[in-house]
Amino acid sequence: MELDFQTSVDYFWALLPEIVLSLWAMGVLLADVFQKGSRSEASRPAIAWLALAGIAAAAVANVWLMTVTGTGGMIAVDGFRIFANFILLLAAALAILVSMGYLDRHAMNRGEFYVLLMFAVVGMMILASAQDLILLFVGLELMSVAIYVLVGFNRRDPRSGEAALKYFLLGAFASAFLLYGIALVFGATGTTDLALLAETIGTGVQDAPLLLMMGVGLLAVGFAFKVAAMPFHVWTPDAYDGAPTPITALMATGVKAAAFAALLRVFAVSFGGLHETWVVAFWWLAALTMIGANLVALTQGSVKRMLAYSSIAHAGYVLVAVVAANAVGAAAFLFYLLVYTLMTAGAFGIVIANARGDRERVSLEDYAGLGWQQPVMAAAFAIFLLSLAGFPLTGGFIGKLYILRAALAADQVPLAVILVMASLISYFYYLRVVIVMYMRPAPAADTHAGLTASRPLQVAVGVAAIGVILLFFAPAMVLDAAQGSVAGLFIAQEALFGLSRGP
Amino acid sequence: MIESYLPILILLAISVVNAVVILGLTYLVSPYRPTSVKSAPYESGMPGLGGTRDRFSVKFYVVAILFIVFDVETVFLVPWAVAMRDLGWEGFAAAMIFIFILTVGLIYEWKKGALEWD
Amino acid sequence: MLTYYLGLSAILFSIGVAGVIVRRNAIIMFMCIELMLNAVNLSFIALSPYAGIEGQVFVFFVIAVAAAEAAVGLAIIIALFRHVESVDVRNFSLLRW
Amino acid sequence: MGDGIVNGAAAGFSPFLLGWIVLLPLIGFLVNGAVAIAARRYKPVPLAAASEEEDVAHRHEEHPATPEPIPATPPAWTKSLPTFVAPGVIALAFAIALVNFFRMLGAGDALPVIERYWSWMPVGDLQVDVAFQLDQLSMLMTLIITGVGALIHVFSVGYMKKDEGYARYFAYLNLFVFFMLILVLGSSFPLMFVGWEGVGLCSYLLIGFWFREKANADAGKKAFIVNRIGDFGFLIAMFLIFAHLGTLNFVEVFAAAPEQLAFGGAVVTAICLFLFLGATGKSAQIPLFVWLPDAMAGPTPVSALIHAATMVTAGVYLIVRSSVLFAMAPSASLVVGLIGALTAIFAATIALKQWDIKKVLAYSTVSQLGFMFAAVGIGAYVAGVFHLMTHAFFKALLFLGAGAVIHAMHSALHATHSPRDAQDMRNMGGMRRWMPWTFGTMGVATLAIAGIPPFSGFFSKDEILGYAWSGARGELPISQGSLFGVGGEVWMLLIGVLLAAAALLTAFYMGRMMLYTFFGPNRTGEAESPHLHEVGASMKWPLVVLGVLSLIGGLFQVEADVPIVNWFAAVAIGGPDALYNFLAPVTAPAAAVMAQNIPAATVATHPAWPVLLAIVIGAGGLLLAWYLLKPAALGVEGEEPDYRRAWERILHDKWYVDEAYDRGVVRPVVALSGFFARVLDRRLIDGTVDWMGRAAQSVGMVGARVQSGHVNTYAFVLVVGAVLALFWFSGGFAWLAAS
Repeated sequence: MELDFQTSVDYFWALLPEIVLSLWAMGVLLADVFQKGSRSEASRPAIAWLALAGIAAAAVANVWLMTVTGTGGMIAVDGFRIFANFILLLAAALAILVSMGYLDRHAMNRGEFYVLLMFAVVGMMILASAQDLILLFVGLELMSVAIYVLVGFNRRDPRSGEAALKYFLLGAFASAFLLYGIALVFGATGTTDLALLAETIGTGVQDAPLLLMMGVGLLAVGFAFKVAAMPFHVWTPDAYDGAPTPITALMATGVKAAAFAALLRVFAVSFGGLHETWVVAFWWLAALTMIGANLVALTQGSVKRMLAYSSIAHAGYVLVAVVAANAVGAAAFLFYLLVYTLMTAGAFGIVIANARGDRERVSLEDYAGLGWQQPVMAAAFAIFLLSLAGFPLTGGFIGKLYILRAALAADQVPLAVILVMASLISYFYYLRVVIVMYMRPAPAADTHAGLTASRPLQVAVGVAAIGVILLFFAPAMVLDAAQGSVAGLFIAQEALFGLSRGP
Repeated sequence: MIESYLPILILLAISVVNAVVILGLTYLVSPYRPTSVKSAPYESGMPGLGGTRDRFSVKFYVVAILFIVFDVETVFLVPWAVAMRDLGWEGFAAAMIFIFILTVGLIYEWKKGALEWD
Repeated sequence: MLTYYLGLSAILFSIGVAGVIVRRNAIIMFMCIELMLNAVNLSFIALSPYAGIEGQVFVFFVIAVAAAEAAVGLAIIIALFRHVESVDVRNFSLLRW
Repeated sequence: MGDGIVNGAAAGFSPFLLGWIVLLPLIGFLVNGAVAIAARRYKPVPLAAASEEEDVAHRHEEHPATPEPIPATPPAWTKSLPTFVAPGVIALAFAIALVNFFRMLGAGDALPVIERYWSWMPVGDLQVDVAFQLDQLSMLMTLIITGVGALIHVFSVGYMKKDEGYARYFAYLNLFVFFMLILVLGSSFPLMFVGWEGVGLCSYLLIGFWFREKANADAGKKAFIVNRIGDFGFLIAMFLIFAHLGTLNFVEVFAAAPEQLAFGGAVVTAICLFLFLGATGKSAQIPLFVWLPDAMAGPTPVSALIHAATMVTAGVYLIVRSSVLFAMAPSASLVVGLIGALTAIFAATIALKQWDIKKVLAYSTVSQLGFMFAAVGIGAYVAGVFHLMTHAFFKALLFLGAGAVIHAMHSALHATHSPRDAQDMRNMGGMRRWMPWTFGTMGVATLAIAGIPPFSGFFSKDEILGYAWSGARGELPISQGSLFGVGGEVWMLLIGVLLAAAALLTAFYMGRMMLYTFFGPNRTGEAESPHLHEVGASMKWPLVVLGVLSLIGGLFQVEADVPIVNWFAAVAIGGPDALYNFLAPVTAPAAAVMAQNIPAATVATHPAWPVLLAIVIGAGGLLLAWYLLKPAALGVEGEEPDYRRAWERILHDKWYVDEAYDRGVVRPVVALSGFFARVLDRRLIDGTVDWMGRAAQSVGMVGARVQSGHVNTYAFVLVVGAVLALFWFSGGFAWLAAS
């Protein structure tokens, strides 16, 4: 199907996955509220499965979207969007699966949880595919507002509320910066359409008006906040730490992936002409993030918080792919986001599983001896941690290799070196957990007995673990898809400026 | 262009002058003899109960929040109403979708009991 | 003329930023953020004669988004108030380091 | 899996079920892994308390001799299934490999056959497939891995019989073989790297098989980090190769390298040095050898398979595989040879003073690996592979024999709950009375490693020494190279001298080990010694088979033109120079490169005296041990020898000699090795690692302090960042720089 966005009906088709998911979420919301009379716990998993079915329906619509092409609308219809959507839907599905047992244990199993989660995913999908800055802003806020609530969803836990407040205040704060940036860019160029922006800006780096540069700078700040790049990461550890763990998983995977997708689209495509300016800023952000986050992660005693810093560090790695700003980089970017989603969601899944009642056991000591008493769980965790560290035999290694490859193709040698050094640092704290699990005895013979991960969580962790391993041994299919999806992204740029320096 | 705003400016000026004059006159001519009853907070003629720093019921907040959300819909609906004939059926459909979504929200909060005071 | 509007907008925005940094009351901080958003709205309005009428439409979006944020933000603050009996952000530091 | 695309212009050779050689161990892993998970249900939570009963006997291995009574025993199939599956799949893989071997023999000089399965890493112009390359070298390695591997699997059946993690152990062992086969069969550097990492992972899993203690945990950590340094070298080498040649497939790289890289140039030298850095990590050479002795904490068959026969030789394989590159970089080759020779002598001196029987063998392995590296470094690739093969036979045998001894010791000590160490040779002695088979086979292995003709080690070690002497006379192409401005002949002379000395020490410490273990009076204890016993059939027969191989293994490569050695030409298996001829297609390109670039390379001559010297050294070392060391006077562990009782005799004989040995040999060696241990190991490696960790942590602390928990602070940080960003974007920095 060919869409030219001359009529509003085209938007209906172009937005089909989002529409399906929104309608589904509304339906789930009403279904939940109308079955209130029979407030039995038994009916609750049904809502979760319903939400999962909604995600599946959106995925089907997304598959259908592969047959559609379209240009000129406020929403992109291209391979990049479809690939990003799959990553986001995967993140959502994993988050729902790991939520099921968690919500019961923490007595917060309410249908709104899943509804908000679905709305957040709609926001993410819009964010990742917006072809217009204002739509991008709306998508961002739709996602953020839903996530603010989800972070504070555990009302009995003051930490959850505190995390929500911090995330909300700082998130809104950063949104204002982003919005200001949009306003200035709009003022300087007279458009918010990303394709038009690229044309308007052209290659005029020298004579770019101050208004435009300030706008681009503010946009960079706003995005850096959302992807949690240092020093705009300050909200991340607290928000991730206090949030209910499934939501932490969703924030670390979906939210971050969506923000990154938008960032790449806006900067690499629209502001391609200003490449020389912004690439330096992102260079520093990437370097600072990789080094800083890994160093701070070394000092963390809580595994959950350590994973929060780890996710910041990974934002740095992905930023390297953004800095590379070529087709290889974009493909590496998508591939890495996929691997990252799997391994991070899996790791948080294990953090959820290692809990007794509503007490999460997140300190390093709580993992002592896990390797002997819960070998399957510990083995999965080890796989995720090693993959996060970039150990060969895991997808994380291939992902890092591709990013390195992209960085070298773009002559970013120092950044590549920093990436390697930072990964070496990261081995220390990832390995520490593995070592504690396998080489420190548990305080008692039954310390970890009876940690029963719910069946859906087992499925999620299993899928993630197998995915992480498979992405090492057979990454070709995914990588081909990623390379195919970004093929169109840079065509305009290459035609305009011959920007892509990669092969 | 800017001249067309002149009547508004005049209206603005008159209302400001009006307010200043009335307040100024009462200040100048009225006697000022406070008693404890007179300086008590005005509660619609009822005798005051308790201090002024009382905690409000959280229900006020709920209502206020709901108000904000539904109030804002007019921001979109008024421009649409003004330009309805130009926008045609497409605009009508868009507005209906918007109202439909709001209605879902309304049904939700209704069933949740957020609209009942008790 | 545009310079003055944009200047005012920038000043309002900066006041909002300063407020978020120095104020301790969560609600006032949030009001400062709203001030920032409205400063941006002013920019949009001021720029729209030059950059296009969409600027005024964007303001509607921003107002709607700000309302949604306000609703959620106040709800979060109320929820937290139940635990801490305070809206002073200095009291919220369970999570750190 | 075997139906991949065969593309290789093989002259009449087509591989037979090549994929299954690799797939079978994987199937074994999956089956045994499933059994291991199923078996877990039947047993109680593993005892974390194991570390509590920290008697000395359990220090090295949490030995399974008599398990604690457990409430629920797993059903019999959880043991019987792995018993057949695990050795079965490896034996089957060996059989397939044998079929391929004979087909290859029949096909003459077959070119490498590449069987492609699927596209693995397509990034732009970097195209890497999952594909296996079968040529003479990978064939030989596959035979060694599956053959020796099968024997060790069979041995493990007896050794691990009573262990509660029986199925898990075999799952890991199968997985190890799987990755080892990928390492040698992979047709490209990245695929080899997969195997490289995989065997490392399995080695941790197997070392960690009984890990419950802090000390062992530290050792594991050290091994991990040291190996990361090695991997780093490997990765850099790969990047360099790709950057300069545009491909990573072996066939293409080695075809393109002589044309596109300058002979002896900086690029090829750097590639080789980084590859060698990778090899030092995996093959425990200076300076990355420190992890191997610590790795002896694992079960003994694991040491035999991984830390003696297969994994640690991966570095040698890597260099032989890349022989074209090394032939192009004579300086790098000399570095390899020199490091190898230094490692050989250095590890041999440390082995002299070890009391732990496994530690002796561990250092011996490091030393023998040094021999192999010295060989490939001086361009004697076939000699290196030859020694790799014979070493796989006799060292696997030695480890398995040691395992048998430890097994017997352990059950004896356990019977009386003696707290003494089952691996300390001071607690052994006279074991040949109880364990004649073990003694006999280990004796064969000792004669082999000492280099006594006609045992296998004689042929391989003599060939290496012979090459070193030839090189010293300038007869090898690498002799034309130079390092630090010093000519190759001088370095080769040094290498030859070091290797000869190392050979002498090798014979000596092996003799010492045999003497203290099998000769003299028994020191196990009155109550304990009746419990000593010979091992069962499943453990005995692998020893015997390996013993036969250690005896005849040298006959696969009898040099026809070397005096004394060629006396054995009549009984040589496959005719004289069989291995050389077999591997010729693999080493020919390297030889061609050297012949093309170093015109003065003359044909090596073979005088008789180095061979005689080698025999004298080997025999002399053993005899020296026999005469100098008197196991009868040896005290048990932790006890000073009782000198007073037989004062005169000891004064004359043992005391004096011991003292001389101590003063003249041990003290300097201990001082030296202590120096190495302290400075290199503790101070440099541990110290650097610790220091880096602490420094990084304190920097991290500062970073973490920013995370004060206050929203205002966070907002402030955000604003500072935003101001900086705006300053940059508005050209503020450029303006500052300009003004």
